[in-house]
Amino acid sequence: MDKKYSKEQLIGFYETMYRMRRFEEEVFEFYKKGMMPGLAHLYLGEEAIATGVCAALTENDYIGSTHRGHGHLVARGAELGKMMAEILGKEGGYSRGKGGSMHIMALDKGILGANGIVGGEIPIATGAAYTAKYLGTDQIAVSFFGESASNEGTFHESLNMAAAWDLPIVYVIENNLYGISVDIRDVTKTIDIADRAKAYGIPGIIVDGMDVIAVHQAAEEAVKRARSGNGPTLMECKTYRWQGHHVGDPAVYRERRDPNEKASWQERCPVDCFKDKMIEQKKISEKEFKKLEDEIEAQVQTAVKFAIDSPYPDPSEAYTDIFA
Amino acid sequence: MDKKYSKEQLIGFYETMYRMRRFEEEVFEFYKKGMMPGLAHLYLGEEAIATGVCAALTENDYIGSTHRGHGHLVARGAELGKMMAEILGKEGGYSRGKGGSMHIMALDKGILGANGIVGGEIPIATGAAYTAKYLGTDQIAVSFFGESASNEGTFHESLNMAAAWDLPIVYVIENNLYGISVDIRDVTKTIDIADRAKAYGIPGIIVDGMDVIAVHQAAEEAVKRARSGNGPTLMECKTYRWQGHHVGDPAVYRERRDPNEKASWQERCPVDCFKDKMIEQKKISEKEFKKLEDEIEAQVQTAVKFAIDSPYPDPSEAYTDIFA
Amino acid sequence: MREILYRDAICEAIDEEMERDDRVMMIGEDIGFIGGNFKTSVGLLDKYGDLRMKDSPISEAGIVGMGVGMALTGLRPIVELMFSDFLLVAADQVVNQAAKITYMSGGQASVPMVIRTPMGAGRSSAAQHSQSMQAMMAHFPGLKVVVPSTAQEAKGLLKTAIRDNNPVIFFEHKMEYSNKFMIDDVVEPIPFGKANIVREGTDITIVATSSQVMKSMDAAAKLEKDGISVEVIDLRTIVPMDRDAIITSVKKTGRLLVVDEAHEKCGIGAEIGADVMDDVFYYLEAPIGRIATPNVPLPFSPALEFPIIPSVEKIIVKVKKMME
Amino acid sequence: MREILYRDAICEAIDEEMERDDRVMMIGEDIGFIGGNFKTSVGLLDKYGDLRMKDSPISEAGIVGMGVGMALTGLRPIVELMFSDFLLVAADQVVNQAAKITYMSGGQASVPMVIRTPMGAGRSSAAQHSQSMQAMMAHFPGLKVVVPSTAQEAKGLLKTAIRDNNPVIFFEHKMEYSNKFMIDDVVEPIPFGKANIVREGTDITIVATSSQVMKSMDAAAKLEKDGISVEVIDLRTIVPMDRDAIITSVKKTGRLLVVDEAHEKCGIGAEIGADVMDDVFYYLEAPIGRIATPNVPLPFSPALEFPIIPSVEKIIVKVKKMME
Ligand SMILES: Cc1ncc(C[n+]2csc(CCOP(=O)(O)OP(=O)(O)O)c2C)c(N)n1
Ligand SMILES: Cc1ncc(C[n+]2csc(CCOP(=O)(O)OP(=O)(O)O)c2C)c(N)n1
Ligand SMILES: [Mg+2]
Ligand SMILES: [Mg+2]
Repeated sequence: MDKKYSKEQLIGFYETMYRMRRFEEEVFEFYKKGMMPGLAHLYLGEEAIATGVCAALTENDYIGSTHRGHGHLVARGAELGKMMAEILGKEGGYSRGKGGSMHIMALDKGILGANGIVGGEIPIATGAAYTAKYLGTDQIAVSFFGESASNEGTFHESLNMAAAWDLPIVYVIENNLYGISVDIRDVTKTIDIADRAKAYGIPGIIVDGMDVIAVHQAAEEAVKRARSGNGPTLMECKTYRWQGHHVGDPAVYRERRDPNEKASWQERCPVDCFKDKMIEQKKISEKEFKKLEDEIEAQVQTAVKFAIDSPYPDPSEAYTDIFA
Repeated sequence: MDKKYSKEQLIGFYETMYRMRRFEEEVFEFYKKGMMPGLAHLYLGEEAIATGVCAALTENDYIGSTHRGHGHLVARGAELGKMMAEILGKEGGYSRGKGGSMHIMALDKGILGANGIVGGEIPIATGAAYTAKYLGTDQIAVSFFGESASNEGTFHESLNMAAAWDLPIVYVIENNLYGISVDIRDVTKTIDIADRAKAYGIPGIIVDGMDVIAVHQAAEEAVKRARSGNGPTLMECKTYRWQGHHVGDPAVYRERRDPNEKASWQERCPVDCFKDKMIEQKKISEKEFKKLEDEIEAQVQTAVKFAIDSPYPDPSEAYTDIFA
Repeated sequence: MREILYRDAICEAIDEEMERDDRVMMIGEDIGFIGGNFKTSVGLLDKYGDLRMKDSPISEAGIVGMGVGMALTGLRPIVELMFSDFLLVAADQVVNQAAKITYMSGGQASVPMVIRTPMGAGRSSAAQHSQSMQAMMAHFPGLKVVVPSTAQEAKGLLKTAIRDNNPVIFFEHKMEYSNKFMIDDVVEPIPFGKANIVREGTDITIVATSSQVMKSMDAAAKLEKDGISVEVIDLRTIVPMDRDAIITSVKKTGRLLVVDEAHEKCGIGAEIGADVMDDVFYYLEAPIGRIATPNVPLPFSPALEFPIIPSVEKIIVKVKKMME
Repeated sequence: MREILYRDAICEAIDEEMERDDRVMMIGEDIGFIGGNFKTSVGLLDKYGDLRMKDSPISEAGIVGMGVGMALTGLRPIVELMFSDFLLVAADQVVNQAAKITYMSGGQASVPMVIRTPMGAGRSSAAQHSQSMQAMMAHFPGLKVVVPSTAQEAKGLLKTAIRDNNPVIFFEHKMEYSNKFMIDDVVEPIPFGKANIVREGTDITIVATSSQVMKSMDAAAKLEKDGISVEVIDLRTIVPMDRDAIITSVKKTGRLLVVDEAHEKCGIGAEIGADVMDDVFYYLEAPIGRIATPNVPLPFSPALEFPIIPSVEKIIVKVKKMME
């Protein structure tokens, strides 16, 4: 399967996943230490998805993101320091502290914004795809969202239009089984959300969201379809989040159906399993991994320091940027 | 096919369809004479649908209706005089002139309201189905709406919940091809809206909406499914409206694809074809039809007179009924 | 009297009303298994079962619309919207449907539904999770709008809301949920439209809503030391509004300050000022004042958020200025 | 100068701006083939083609959201909502997304989108098709709110709206569409935030919006015969608001009446009164007055509708009362 991947690419996958992982572990630390205002929704466990999908994109493509958006940003190469500072509400943040974790925008990376409204970003990303078609560029858009967001009306309206007009977009569902506490199986009859593609006459595919290679391959195909004018794809990635819905959620609801649910998913950790496999297959050595990890650690620590050192914005900042 | 129908039932079908037809022709006259405030959306051409579906219901069932709601009301036995008076904005109307054509409610007939917001009534009817399940009655709900309403987010959200919870409801799509002027084929990729049922894991069926018997048979099955606790059905009836979107619409947009479109549908008139067939099959005689038509004519004329004679509401009425 | 958390007072009100009346039920996101995002319905799923405590998919328009349908057909639903900002996702169902059906039906129908939802800023929840929507809700006729202050008030007013035959928007301040209050052992329903004079005074009248009542009381206590005698009115309900209480008080004090957390523009302060203007104009010794959230979206960073929202300090400064 | 229908003035503004700037496009229901439900874009589909004049499905949240996405990525979309009541269907995208993105992004992004939509009562369109939403739109920071009076104003202000880099809600009064006005041969963009003193007077200031400007001018002409000299200010834009013009005028006349068609409660009259209060208080010879739509849903029957909406007669009566 993965033989066509160069070592560089494989290293790239790991680098991105590990960077997300470490970045968010530090976010969690900030929360635990009471240094983070508000909350954050961690992407831990889902790293393979943003990594695999974004590796299939060019830098001009657009991304619609969600409340669980740190991973998407990291995958697009957003600056860790500016992300971290934003999460802490500091002047050095992407939005100078106005947005916070749920609203980090990095327009220079094609990120149209994380979004606090579930389903809110789906039509926005669809609009970006319309722009690409309108201007005749070969850009595409990717809209990431959770399985539960697919129960919002905006999901339906967006996919219908994208399908009708063959817009260059890929809808990526990160199906981690839960909304906050609500099990998707209790509020939706179709087990595979990818089935919903049939309602719009577009391809719907199911992907192992714990396997970055599987995600990347599926994404490449969907991206190609979009870029060549053949319209949208609904790509469902099966995954799991390590933590609760947000940093403060003990996630008691997950043992309802299966007490081993979390453990069995964690055995399939996208970061560790990839690493083990690469070592086993002698594609990347332990030493190489170590070096990479150390580099990333340094990046993350630099970001943490940047964020801590960054001052809070001046109160007068509250009154700027209301209008462009 | 129709051998199981008693003469009484067959006469009933015609009676209802013809009543709708004549009622609305009079509404149109009111408009042309400048006697009707605002507008009305005529059901002419679509009579077989409400007739066939409502014949499969009991009087305790609930109906969610739309801007094109007169047919649904007539099919449920709403009083023609009170309907007509409402359409003219008179004191004798169902809502004493406060609602008008687009908002006729007849709660005593299970009509939860016509609705001016496309898609607005779908979750409301779904809520009525929830009530039936909650109270353990054997009532069901029917939600009527157009093919274009199926592009509203509320359609999606409602069908998802009804499916997940096996609610006793039948969703009846009156697919007359157009929103106002927009051809559904230009804004939706799936030709059959019934395909959308697949997204919710419920049955989706396609019915000839010009044939009251076909509609009734399909509805009976869907109603049975709902009533026996097996959940919703999406039932798409293919139909056509004789007039423009509303009484003032010349409907120029219909000749775009096929100049004979309207004529070819009119050949399949649900009222006339049914009558011809019954006569041909010697199920109902011309004389019997004549008698029925005369009776209905009298009812309609009584309603017209009632509406004309009814006074306008007193201006103070504007300030009542804001709260229950 | 006993001590209680605000959130538990809410839960008690729901529980007692569900016990009293079988038709009372609740639907919302994460209200069941985990007992609500803000823990306002803990234990109720176990007690009342899944049909009466319905964990919903993320479909705000859908669940509010279902609530309308349930209310029209005999149930008394409580719909929880996890944040009041999401009223905007469901705005059509709230404003075009729930609020207008009684009127449009000429009084045939009533919609006994409560939408409970947390309001307010102060948690670094940023622009999409911190809004106070009471002014928008009050602007549209047909909705009752409740803004309780203490736990006692919240419990008593929620009981009234549940027993009311109209759509009621019930705002719980999210900064109060974890606060302790003293509460009567038995709390009776508190009538709507009857303001509560929580402190008598002679120099200035403060009309406050929700948490601002407590802030105004703090301010009043401090202002007393400066020799300023403040009368504080807890408005309780914005619709219906107790004009008489306000007018009587202002005639006595000659000054009126309104403190409410919604945005200032077209807000509650503007409305109350305009509403009582004709009656108090010739008694006024200073222009009517208002403290509200200024016309900027809510920022994330606490360094920006706290300075802009109403505070004890701001009330004191404003009162002193009005006394000059 | 030449004569023009209001609707054609709108169409000209769109046409001229689309000609000037390739990035300007339009999306909405029935805007293309039939040139708009109110015929405000006739001929533009033929001229600009399907991608630039996009007939959409009935998906208000979807098309506004797409507009946001287009605006973020380089286009300048004009989204038409067929009736301003449908702003409620799309309220999340309008208020939580479009209005807040510039702020949440700390100024990285701008949303140059115009939502054009017909407002107002007078056509027997009943409760869901007659609302005036300018107060709600003005309540939420981040939206510019435009309420043009004549055809000339509509054309000039619409051009400005299209060139503005922010989300602009542009309200066209549906009762004006078929009215004839005189218009300059070439209409330049009219700056936002600059009110227009359309009649000078000394006894009382009327601040009016939209159609109410014409009604106020009629009233002023009649009041002149009774010796009352009325100054009429066409507010043009509610956000931004020209406070200075109002304050200067009221200081001169000593009386202020605001005439706007939105519901009274938390409406435009309340806001303007509160906004200028501190500046004009000691100049006022009478309480500030307001004429608005009372707090009842819009009724269907003309016998109920006309008596409740603002009228020349009501303005005259109110002015006389304020002069007592
Ligand atoms: C419109 C709206 N409804 C509800 C919420 C509260 N909320 C935030 S995230 C979330 C769960 C989202 O689930 P899913 O889409 O599966 O994404 P996940 O969190 O699992 O990644 C909910 C209910 C919200 N932010 N916006
Ligand atoms: C939310 C909303 N959007 C748009 C409209 C305007 N409108 C009224 S009916 C209609 C077309 C509806 O088409 P369909 O659902 O197919 O029903 P049909 O009229 O064909 O019976 C439109 C666009 C509306 N009333 N409500
Ligand atoms: Mg999820
Ligand atoms: Mg149709």
